[in-house]
This record gives sequence, C-alpha cells and structure tokens, in this order.
Amino acid sequence: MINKTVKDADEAIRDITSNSVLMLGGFGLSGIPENCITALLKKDISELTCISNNAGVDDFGIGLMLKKRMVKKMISSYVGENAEFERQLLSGELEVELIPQGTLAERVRAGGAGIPAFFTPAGVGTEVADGKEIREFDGKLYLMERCLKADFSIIKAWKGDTAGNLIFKGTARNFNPMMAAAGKITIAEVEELVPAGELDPNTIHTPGIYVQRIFQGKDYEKRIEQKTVRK
Amino acid sequence: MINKTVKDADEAIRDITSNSVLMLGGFGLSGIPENCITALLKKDISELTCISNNAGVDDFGIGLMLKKRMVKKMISSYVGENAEFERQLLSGELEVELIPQGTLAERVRAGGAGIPAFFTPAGVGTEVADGKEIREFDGKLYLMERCLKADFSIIKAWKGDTAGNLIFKGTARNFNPMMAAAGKITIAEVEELVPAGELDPNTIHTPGIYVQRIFQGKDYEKRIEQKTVRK
Amino acid sequence: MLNKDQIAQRIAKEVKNGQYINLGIGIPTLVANYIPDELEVVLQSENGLLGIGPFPTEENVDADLINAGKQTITMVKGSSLFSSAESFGMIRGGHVHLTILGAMEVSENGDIANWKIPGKMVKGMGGAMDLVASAKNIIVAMQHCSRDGKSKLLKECSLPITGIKCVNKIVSDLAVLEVLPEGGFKLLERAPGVSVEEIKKKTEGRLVIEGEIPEMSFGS
Amino acid sequence: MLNKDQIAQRIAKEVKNGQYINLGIGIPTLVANYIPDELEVVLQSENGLLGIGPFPTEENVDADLINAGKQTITMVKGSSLFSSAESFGMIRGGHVHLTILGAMEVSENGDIANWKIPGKMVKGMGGAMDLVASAKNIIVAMQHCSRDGKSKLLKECSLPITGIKCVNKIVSDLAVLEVLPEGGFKLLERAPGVSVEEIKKKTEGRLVIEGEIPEMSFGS
Repeated sequence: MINKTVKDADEAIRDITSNSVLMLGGFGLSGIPENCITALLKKDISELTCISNNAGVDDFGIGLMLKKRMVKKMISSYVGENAEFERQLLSGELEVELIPQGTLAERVRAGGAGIPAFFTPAGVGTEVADGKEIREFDGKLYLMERCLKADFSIIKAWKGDTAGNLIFKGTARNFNPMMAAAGKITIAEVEELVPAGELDPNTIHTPGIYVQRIFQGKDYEKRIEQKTVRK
Repeated sequence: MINKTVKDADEAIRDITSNSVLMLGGFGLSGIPENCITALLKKDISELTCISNNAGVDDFGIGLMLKKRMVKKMISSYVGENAEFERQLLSGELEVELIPQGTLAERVRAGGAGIPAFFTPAGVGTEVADGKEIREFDGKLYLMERCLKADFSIIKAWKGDTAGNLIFKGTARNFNPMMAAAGKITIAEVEELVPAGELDPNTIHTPGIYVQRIFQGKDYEKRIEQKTVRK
Repeated sequence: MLNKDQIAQRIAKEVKNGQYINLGIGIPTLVANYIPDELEVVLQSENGLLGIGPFPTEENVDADLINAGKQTITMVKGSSLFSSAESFGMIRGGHVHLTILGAMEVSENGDIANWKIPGKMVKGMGGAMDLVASAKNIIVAMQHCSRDGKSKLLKECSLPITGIKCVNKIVSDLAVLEVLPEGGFKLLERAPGVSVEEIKKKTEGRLVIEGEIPEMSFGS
Repeated sequence: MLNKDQIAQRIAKEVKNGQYINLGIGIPTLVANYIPDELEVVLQSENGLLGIGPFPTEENVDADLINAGKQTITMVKGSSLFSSAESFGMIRGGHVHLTILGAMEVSENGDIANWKIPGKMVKGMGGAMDLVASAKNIIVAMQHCSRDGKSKLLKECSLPITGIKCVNKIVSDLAVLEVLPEGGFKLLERAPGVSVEEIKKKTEGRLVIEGEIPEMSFGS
C-alpha cells in the first residue's frame, strides 16, 4: 500500500506559499488541524484564501491567522464568535464570501467529486442569489452553485493509517471528509497514526486515495468554546 | 429513539402497488434485498418502474421480476449477465433507460439530498446526451442530469438497529446508502437487527432518519455470480 | 409576557411523536428541555449528529462532541454521526420534519431575516438559509419587539433576508401566530395577561384576528 | 501476435509507482497479475473498494466481496470500502490515475465504443462512460481486428460511442499505439514477429510511423 507519511506539520506544509487557496477542516474549534495551523503561523506567507466553515475564535484556530493578516479572503458560512473576523469584515480589510453552510459543504463535496455545478434551494430570494443563475425545477426555485477546490486541504482526523485512510470522531468529522477530496494536495493530521491494515476497511470515513500527506500530530489543546454541563 | 421495526418482508412491502417507482439496492447479486424481492414476487402487481444498477440474473434477484413481467421500465447501467433483460430490451417489450453507473449513483444521491440537478462529464458526445442540456465549465463539456427519487426504496444491509441505522458489509454497500435517502418510504432488510444503542454511532453508514421500516431477513442465499478462487 | 423558557415551553407543544427536529441556537435549543418524555423524537445537530442528548456531566465533557451552537453535548442511544455534506443532504432532502429557529424580523408573507445588520453586525447565515429553504414546517422563536419597542413582525423585512415565504408559525413573548398562505399573521393565542389590543399595537404587519383569542396554556 | 495474458503483461509495464488504478472487466483484470511486486499501487473496484487483493482461497470466498466483474476477491492491507456514489466521486474527481479498459472500436481521435451493438447486443455502459469522461490516462486493451478480419482501429467509430477523445494508448494483439492529440495512431511497438506492414494493413485509421519501430520487450 502506498505510504503517505511525513514527519510533522512543518514538513507537511513545506510548499504552501503566499496566494495559495487553502481549505481547513473543522466546525467551531472542533476538528481543526491545530498542528498545521501552528506551523502555518510560523511561516512568512500572506494573501491566502481560506475556505473554512468559520474562523475559530480571536485567539485560537484560523482566528490567529486573521490576526497576523495572513488571509486575504475567507470563504465561510459563519462569523459569529470571532470579533476580529467580524471587525475585518465590516471594515473591509478582509474580503469575505459568506455562503450557506449546506451550500458550502456541497460545493466542497462537488469539488472533490468532479461535479462542476449543481442546484440548491438555499439562498433563493436573498443576497446570496446575486449574480447567480436561478432555475425552476418542479415548481420550486433553485440557485446554480459552482464547486470549490483548493491548492491544499488541511484536515484533522482521529485515527489514520500510513495509506492515508481516516476515521473521525464525534462531530469533529464535519467538513473534513469533503475537504479531503477537494484538495490538490491534502494534508491530514491525526491523533493516532497506525500501520496500513490496522483500521477496519468498513469503518473508514475517508479513503486514503484523497490524502497525499499524513502525520501524527501532538499536544492537541482541543479548546472548547462553550463548555455546558448538566446541573 | 423512534422504532421502525416491522415483522417481515410481507408487512414491509404491504402497500406497494402497481405503477409504483421502486429503487432496489445491490450490484450484481451482491447486497440485494432478497427477502423483499421474494415477497414482491408473491404479490399481484405489475407496471413497476425499477431503478437498480442491474437486474440480477435470469433466475435470481430482479431477473425473476422481469420474467414474471412485473416491470414496465428499468432504469439501470448494466444489462450484461442477464439474457432475459437483454432479450426484453432488444425486443422492445421492456422500456429501458440505460445511464452511466456514476451518473446513476449521483442522480440517486441527489434525489435524497435535495439537489434537483447537477452537471457531470459522463456521456458527453454519446447517445446518453440526447435531449440533455450541455454546458461548458472551465473549458470542459458537461451534461445536466436530474435527480431520481422513488415511491419505495428497498435496500439490504448487514446490521441494523430498531432506529433504522444501518451498517453494510464489504462491497454489498454499493447503491444501498443513496437509495435509502431517495425513497419516500425506505424499507431496509438486515441480516442482524439489534436494539437502538448497540451500534457504534461513528460506524453507521446510513443514519436511521432515511429508513421508515426495518426487519431482520432470513434464509439469505447470497448467490455468487462468478466464484473465482486462487489456484 | 413570556420569558425565553416559556417561549421554548410553548413551542415544545408543537412537537409530534416520531419527528426529526432541528433546533437553532438560543431559545430553540431550550425547547429540548420541554419535549414530553413520552414522545419519541430525534434532535439533529447540523454539524453532524442525529440524537442529541442532554448536556454532559463534568467528567463526560468531550471537545469532539458539540452542537451547532458549539456547546458540549451527549448522544442518546441510537444516535448516528456523519459529515456536514450528509447533514445538509438530510435537510435539503426534506428528511427533517420540524425546524425551530430564531429571527430578527419576520414579514407577513413568511420571509425571515436573522443573519446580518448591514454595517453593524454580521453573524453569517450558518445553516439557516439551507434550513429555511428546505424545511416544510418552520417555527420561529422571537421577541415580538426590539428593545426600543419597534415591531419585528413586519409588512416587509428591513434587514437582509435569510429565506422567503418559509415561516409557518411564530411563538413570541406576546403571542402564537400562524403565517397564512395568502400572507398575514393569524393570531392564535395570547400570552397570559397580554391583551389582543397590545398585540395589535405591536404588530406592524397585517394581523388577522378571528373570533375569541384564547390565552396560551402550558398544561399538556 | 499476443495472447490475452501477453497484452495484460505489456500493459502492466505502463503502471507507475504510487498510482491508483481502475481495471475494467476482461483482459484489464489480468493486468493485476503482472504488476511488479516492488511497485506500490492500489486497485479500485468501482462497486466500492480501494485495495483489491488476489482471488480468495476456497474457504475465504465471500459473496459480499466482489469486483466490478462480479468475481469474488479479497482485500489487501490498507483497503477501504465505500458506496457507489463515493466511488464515482473518486473517478469523476480525477483521483484515479490510470484506467485500463476493453474496447470494441477506437477511432483515430481517441473515441471509444464498447457498450452496444444496435439491434444485436446491449451490455450497458456500466461505469465505462464515467471512467472515460473523467480519467486523464486511459489505456485500451483490445484485439486489433474483429473475427472476420476488420480493423477495430478506425477513422471513426461505427458503433455507439462510450466517450470522445479520451483514449491515450492502445495495446492490441499486434501493437502498442499512442493516440496523438491532433489525431492518428502513432505506432510505438510491434508484437514479436508482427511486421509494420501487417499493422498498416490492419489499421483503418490514420497510422503514424516514425523511424524504426521496435519489437515489444517483456523484460523489466
């Protein structure tokens, strides 16, 4: 089986340059590629386009990349919980394309699956529809949406094997599987890396064909945004 | 958790009538809903439209429904391995819509996922393109394909729970998960039915939301079309 | 006037046995606390879970298990986990029976605005645009008026909208209202102690009042 | 002239380390037998498997594990299983590096026909239309002529086509040929004992011959 292992985050992201288009997995702070984000922050690159459901919080996740002004454009569905993101958006310092979350998920999925465009009802009659083709099917209106692809997809999984097969945990799966397929180069960091053959083929969420580089991350903080407990 | 259990195949298919549109899971004879097909064969219904990758073989699977002339129209990607299917097609006794296998999979997936239409490169320049909209994206030509839905989706899984969650086995997964989502009523027969809570939520292939009826099948023959062994 | 918990409690009475339900952030999340135990329903979290359970105990907190509001949660028996693409496939495909979400404004023809105040505030639409474009049964939990007393039930939304002609019912701090297919808010129930006159005064959009309007009851 | 196994053996020389490969039914399936052990490649079965292994032993036969030709198979270490939608997502998305399939006819501009003889035979296109419309590197395994001696390498396909301008290379029982971007079959190698003259005679489409044409070698 083809071996995709690299040493660490620095090696994995070695060839990411300014002006690259990146996809970053995660929803809130759950399932984000912490090691790769830390490695990116050490690099002297800017003018990135980042496709990610949201942008972490002010002082964690992609929020740190925004603070450091590495990002030219965000393609996201949600700004809330990140004051710096909202500030840069409202001031016009940051270019932002806000799109419905399901449309984002489907555009990324389409990018990986060779579907250049599809129709969805989300956003009909709203400013999301501006400039987009609207078409009626069976009496209902839909927007045509294009696929999204990335130069690099940077994702986080729970377990992975050297062949690049991935298993996610809980709701940390979110956008990671679709992004894995939509990157020209897909980099996966995992909490536990095992030899090919140790994961049950029937339980794999992302087949290794989508992953070009994989490494076992370390020191996961897994910060919780809103810790809520039972009384 | 909502309980979807019914007694057996007869109860599961009780309200399927003539002229219904059915989806039937399986690829070759692998992962086909044997119990439900047997139950359908006992019913006095006809003029069915069946959406299934192929039609089994002459004397097993959907092939038996063709023989009994229950089927008005087949929507499939492959005829080979079934002489009766090919005969009825060539003689014009059976209406047949042949579509590329990936397009079939994606049309069914779109049906379940609320996508009315999408673009695919498969079939451009062939008779599959007849009457379809052709559009260029980034210098390449694509066909617009519509989604497929069914009155009843009849599928087969390996394990299932009373909430309708399903796990498939090996390559018997094939079209079953997409069909589960594309049926107004989805009927799942499983080899082993367990109480809700016994399957690991992280290993479920088809969430129970798509399944309206589930039962534990019996006497699976699992016929093999081409037994090939190592010398 | 109802407080947030009472709005949630009233909405819970709309829930039917066997439903798959998506609860938005804020008041809608509280609805879960009031769904009667005898109803078998499944709560969806659009970040990839069917079967949201109660909040975890301190020792069961798991950073990898959150709801769409980023709160830590648990799973009930019979849950399933999936990707965001699958999750919104469920939503767009009409598999979710009931959607409950918050709003800044609702118009008399059922338009909803809840994601942006131009120049001032942008939360983003998150999953709301997909939900309102896809769901057949949408209930909105909201305050009837803004803090400065302006009606939020309008002839037309003034804010950028999230979806058109999609809201079926509104439960506000003052009333329960149905959005009529031909347009207009039909008053169904008054909050305890709130008069029809007050609701009239605080509803800018067309209000339809037929016969006696009962006071809400919270008994089952 | 090559027999089927020799055609497969010659095609196996086109395989590169690190490739994900889809092998069609028939001769292409045989290619797996000749891929050198030192190459790390992964074979895809479009019915939902990456990592096809050898045929099973008698006691390991599993009806739930078949390839696209419905033959019983095994899985290698590091395999993954998935649905048909995911499988064709991989194919359309360009994740499979090499596609090897059979053909009834190929035209000099790279069109391929392999699914139907009107009025006589319909196999159906199966996954072939998706594969040829999506793959960047397509090698065809085929007989150079039909049983009655007619060339199958044509100016234009006479049968309903499966895909246009997609074939990159052909390995027939007589020769290895490249389909040129501007059209035409460029002769690369002759089968042992087959003359350039014979290949000329048996190729209806435009044949491009430049310099000395070497005989195929099967050594590594």
